[in-house]
Amino acid sequence: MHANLLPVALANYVALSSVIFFIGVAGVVLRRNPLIMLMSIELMWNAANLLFLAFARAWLNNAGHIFAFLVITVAAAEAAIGLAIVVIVFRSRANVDVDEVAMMKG
Amino acid sequence: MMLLAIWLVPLAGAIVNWAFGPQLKRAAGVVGCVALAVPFVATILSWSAATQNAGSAVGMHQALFSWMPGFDFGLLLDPLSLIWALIITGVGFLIHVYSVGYMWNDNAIARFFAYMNFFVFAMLTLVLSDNFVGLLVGWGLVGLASYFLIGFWFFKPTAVAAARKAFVINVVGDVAIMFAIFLMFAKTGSTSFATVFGHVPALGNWLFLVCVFLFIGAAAKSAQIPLHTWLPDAMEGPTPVSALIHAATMVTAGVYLVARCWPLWNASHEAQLLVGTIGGLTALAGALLGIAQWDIKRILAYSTMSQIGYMIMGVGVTAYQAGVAHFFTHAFFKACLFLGAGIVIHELADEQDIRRMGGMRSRAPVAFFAMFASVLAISGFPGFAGFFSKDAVIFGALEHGHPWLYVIGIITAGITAYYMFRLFFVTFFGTYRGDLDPAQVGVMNPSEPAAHEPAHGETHAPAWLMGAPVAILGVFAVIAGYVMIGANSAWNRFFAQTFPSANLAAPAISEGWTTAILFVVMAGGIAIAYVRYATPVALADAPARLRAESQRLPAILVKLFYFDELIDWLFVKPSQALGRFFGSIFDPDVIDGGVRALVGFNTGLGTLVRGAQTGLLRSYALVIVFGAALFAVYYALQGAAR
Amino acid sequence: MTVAFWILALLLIASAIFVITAQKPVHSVAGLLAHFLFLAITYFMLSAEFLGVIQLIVYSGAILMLFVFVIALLSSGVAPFAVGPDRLPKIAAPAVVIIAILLGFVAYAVSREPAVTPALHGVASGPVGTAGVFGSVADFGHALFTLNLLPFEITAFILMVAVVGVILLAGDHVPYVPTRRRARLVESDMREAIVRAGEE
Amino acid sequence: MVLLLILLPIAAGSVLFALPRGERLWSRVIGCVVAAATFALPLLDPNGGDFSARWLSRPFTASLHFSWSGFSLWLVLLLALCTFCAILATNAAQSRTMVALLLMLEGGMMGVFTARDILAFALFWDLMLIPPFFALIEWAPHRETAWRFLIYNFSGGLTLLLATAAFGILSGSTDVIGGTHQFAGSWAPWIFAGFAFAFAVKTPLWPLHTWMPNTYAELPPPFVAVISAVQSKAGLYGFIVIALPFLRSALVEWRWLLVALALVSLLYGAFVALTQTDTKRIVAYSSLSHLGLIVLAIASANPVAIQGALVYIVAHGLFSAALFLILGYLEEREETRSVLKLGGLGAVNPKLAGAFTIAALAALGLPGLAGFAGELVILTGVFRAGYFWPALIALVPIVLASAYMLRLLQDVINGPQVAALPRRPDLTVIEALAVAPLLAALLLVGIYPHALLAAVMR
Repeated sequence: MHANLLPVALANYVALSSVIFFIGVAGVVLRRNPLIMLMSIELMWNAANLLFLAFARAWLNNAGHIFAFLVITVAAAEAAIGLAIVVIVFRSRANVDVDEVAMMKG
Repeated sequence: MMLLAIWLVPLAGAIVNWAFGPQLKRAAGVVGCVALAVPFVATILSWSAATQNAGSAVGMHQALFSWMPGFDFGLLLDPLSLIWALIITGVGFLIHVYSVGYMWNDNAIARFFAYMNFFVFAMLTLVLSDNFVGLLVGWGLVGLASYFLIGFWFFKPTAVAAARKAFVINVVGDVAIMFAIFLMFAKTGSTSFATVFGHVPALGNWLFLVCVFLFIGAAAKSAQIPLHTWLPDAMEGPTPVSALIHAATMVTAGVYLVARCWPLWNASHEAQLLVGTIGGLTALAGALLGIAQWDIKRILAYSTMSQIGYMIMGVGVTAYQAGVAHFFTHAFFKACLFLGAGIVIHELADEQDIRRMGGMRSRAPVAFFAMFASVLAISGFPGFAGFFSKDAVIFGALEHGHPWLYVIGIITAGITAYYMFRLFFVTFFGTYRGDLDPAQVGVMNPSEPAAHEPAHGETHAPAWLMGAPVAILGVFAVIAGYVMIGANSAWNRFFAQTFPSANLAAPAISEGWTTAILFVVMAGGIAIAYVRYATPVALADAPARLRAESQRLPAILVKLFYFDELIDWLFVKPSQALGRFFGSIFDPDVIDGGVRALVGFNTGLGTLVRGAQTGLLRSYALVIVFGAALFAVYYALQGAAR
Repeated sequence: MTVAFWILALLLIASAIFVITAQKPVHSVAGLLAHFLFLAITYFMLSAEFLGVIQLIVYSGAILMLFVFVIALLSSGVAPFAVGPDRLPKIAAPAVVIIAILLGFVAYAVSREPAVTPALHGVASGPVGTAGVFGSVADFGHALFTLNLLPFEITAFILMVAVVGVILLAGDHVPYVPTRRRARLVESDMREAIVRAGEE
Repeated sequence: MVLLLILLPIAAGSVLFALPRGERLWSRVIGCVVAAATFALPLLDPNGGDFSARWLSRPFTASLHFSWSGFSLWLVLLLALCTFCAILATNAAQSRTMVALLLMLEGGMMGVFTARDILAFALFWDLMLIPPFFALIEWAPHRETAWRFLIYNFSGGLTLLLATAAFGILSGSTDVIGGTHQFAGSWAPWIFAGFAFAFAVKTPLWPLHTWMPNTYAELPPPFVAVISAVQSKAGLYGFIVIALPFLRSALVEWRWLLVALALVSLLYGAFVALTQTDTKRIVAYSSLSHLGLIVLAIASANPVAIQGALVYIVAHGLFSAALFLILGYLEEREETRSVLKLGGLGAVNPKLAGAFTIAALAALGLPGLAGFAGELVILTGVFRAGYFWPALIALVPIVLASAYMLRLLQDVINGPQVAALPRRPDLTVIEALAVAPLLAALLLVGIYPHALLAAVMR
């Protein structure tokens, strides 16, 4: 814990982060419920954060911390906007199946 | 100072009349007359200075300002411009006085005098300018004034059309002069008369071209064929306008231009031939067309065209003094004729067809006597003004080696005598025919009377307002030629420093014989007119004879040699067709059609790829992942290669 | 330490899978909450105690609450969602291939040792919370308010834009659907939903 | 100072949107004051007003560099004057929006005319296209007119940007306007083509003109007055300050094409104007013809012709602004734009007829008014540059101009009064004041054009 080197190999963190990230991707692609899609996006954000922090720790450079902090704020903003959109879509359609919200169809 | 006064006082008059017209009402006439009297007096006072040899050149010169780099503007009063300035302001003054009476009951009298004063200003700009650009400015502005005054009664569609026609044809002349200026500026680097005329050899091959383009300008302004068609139509304007602009001054600007550019003409034999021929042909054509007209003002218009043809012929064959002399006398007798005709027209409530006149001798005695003098003058009756100048022009043509022009001049003189006396007899002799049925005298479509509606509280102008100017002009129509008697006349001495004297061999026919031949031809013309219109038999039978003549006139004369149709077919119709083709076919179909084809291509492309836009959020996400995957694969391969 | 990491890794993966497979959004939220908790512990293990705390407060406390509120709002009284089978998009098969490739790439990356040894910028020793120690709050704060002040301020601005955007979006005015038609739609959909609920 | 010139109108325009929508008085008062201020500002300090700030260092240096001097000073003054008059003439129900857009338009164009850096020039070039687009969206009867305007002009803006970038990368700096170094090399023709396309679309030059008649016909008159009077000059200004000094060799190489297109524009516009029946379209096509003359002057690259071009640019700005404002009054009164229906206006509205007459006469090149001075000097220069036939052919449209302008003028104000037309009062004081400065300037420039040149040549 107090050593300068990582207790666990960096590669393991990379692998863990990747796996969580792809679970998030799968959630976005497979689920039709927008709320669960948003949560999957949160998973992806967090996977990225984990990687930032792991590298920061490995290199003992707190720039990664700063970045993770910024990511959290942006994620918060994104979640807020996303949820607002879900709310108004539900208001106008009483239905939140993303496959039926296809106004951007060309 | 004097020059500025001559130049600018009419402008001041125009501005005052324009700005305070509604308040001035008839006083606008006084302002207008004063604005002409002042420059007239100033011109006379400048006489001695203008004819003296000051330094290197004759005349008064005043540099004013640099208009553009290389284009300096100044005023010049030398004998040539002095003559013009005198006629413009002097005859102009008389016509202004006359106009006060003529326009007495017109509501727009202030506007009329504003335009008239503006015209005088423009004409003075033209003749006083010391360079070609200033001349061109004046040239354009007199065209504008003429446009306004022809279309003075702007509610008459015919007047409006005539004004437009006059302006457009005059612009043809303007641009021709413009092109001549390019040529001269390119070769001599200046537009001032002194510099250009000092460097005539520098023009080289372009000399003839310069002359041709200058002459196109002169022809448009002076109604020489084939650019003459606007002048008869211009008679739609009030009669004083016809007298001042379309007889005495503006239409003679072409004569002024050629006389002013004598160094160019002297150097180019081809230009002399061209201008002399056109002048002679115009004289003849105008006279022939004058035979077939019934409208009193149109007859006078064709006679103006014909007489200017003489002047142009004179200056064209380099008999400059003679050409200018004819301008000088013509200004008096033609102004007198128009103003006299104006009295007649006024008397008959705007009737202009001579078939519906007759017997005007008793109703308009001043007009009768003045016009009699003028008709004799224009016919060249010995002792009257026209005799001296016309004789000089015709003899000058022979003297300078143009026998054909000499013959044309003599023939035209005969025709002139005939149609002028026809006008005179039909109008003033016999009994009044205006109360007959128009068809009885051969008038098929009688004009609507009363161009201007009489205002309330209409009063009559004092008779002298219109009578006195006519009488004075009539006197000048008699005496104006006396300055030209003899080889060493006052006239020739006056121009001795201006025009070069040419040593010419005596021609085959002497001047005395020419006078005799002319007299015979003229007397013949008068005799025919007398037999046809003024013998007691003819007068008794006048309506029937006039009707018969109306029906028998040759078509080519009635149609005015088809010039209008020719211009229509050659220029107007093709231009309109081209405009219509460009505007409604080429623009929307060809150019925009090309653009639309491009648009169609892009929309097609869009339709092809729009299938990918399913609108399904999740497939978009998948595509993003796919893209990310491609990047990942790329970096993996990069890493593997390392 | 290693053992703890592996346990946490398993828990993280398991909770993430639960998040995306749960049928009801509320269950997903619960799974996500667990996921964030485990993640916070991981952060502590990486000497990022400030971010671990933030993770708990902001994510678990604020964002997940937002989700819960929305779920509660949308499902109050009526059948909340038109729940159907979670169809795969048409390109599911290529997607599987891609994901397989990516996972292969990850495995490949893990199997390689870093080519360069990183230069170290500080020490990880010393009591937590002391200035100059990597990962301490003081260290983080110093970095945030000196070197990275501008990005920090911009972040604040972004949050403000988000707030304004949310107010605009979720406020009374829904710009692209005429009010009356929207009311009619909602009304008819709700009636339908009630009827359907009654049938069940 | 110079920044104020650009930013003041834009800021004032933005602030005006805070006024209520139907506001009519204060928006015009503020607009006039701002426009008058932008007119006075350069006069107070004719040589000064230089602002420069480094913008880019890589891949080439560019600065936000603005100043007024010589040529741009006159365009700045013309722009301020036309904007002032246009705002004064604004009388629609939505004057607030119109005045605001006019001010923003002025600010954008001020940037174009004062930019000393080609990149800044290109930036403001695109900026100045936006207010007219919104005006078209708001007021044009056909939505596609707006899009046509935007697409044509922005495609010009795109080539301008590409050419600017290429120029900057190859010569190292775009902060060059006002200098005269020659840019040569194999890329020069392409860069010239990029600039020339943008300028030719804006001017417009045949065959890139088809956006123009519709735009001019459908924009509200105050807008057309500014667009046709000043914005169309941006292309010519670009030719003179960018293409001529830096790309002269390419210009000389391709001048035969420019001369040909200019002549076609000259004749084409004049012929079409002869047969159009919509008053605004007649003047629009006459613009095509008149501006072709200036392109001819530029293509000849003769110093005398360029002097004439400057005079004519100012002259055309003045008379086309006056004409469009007057046609606006006319449309407002008579509720039609067809010359076939109009007539006899001179008797009822003599002041309107008088103003119309002066403007139309200037447009047809009457000696003594500004248009003539420009035409004469341009053609003298073109002729001196050795273009015999083009100078001769260019005289034909002058004759045609007198024909179509008189047709327009006479069909509207002369002839018997038409019973079917409404009778409205003559020009109000404000309306007269809006055109009076333009007409006075036309007269001044016509009588003494040297003053204009003296300032530039200094």
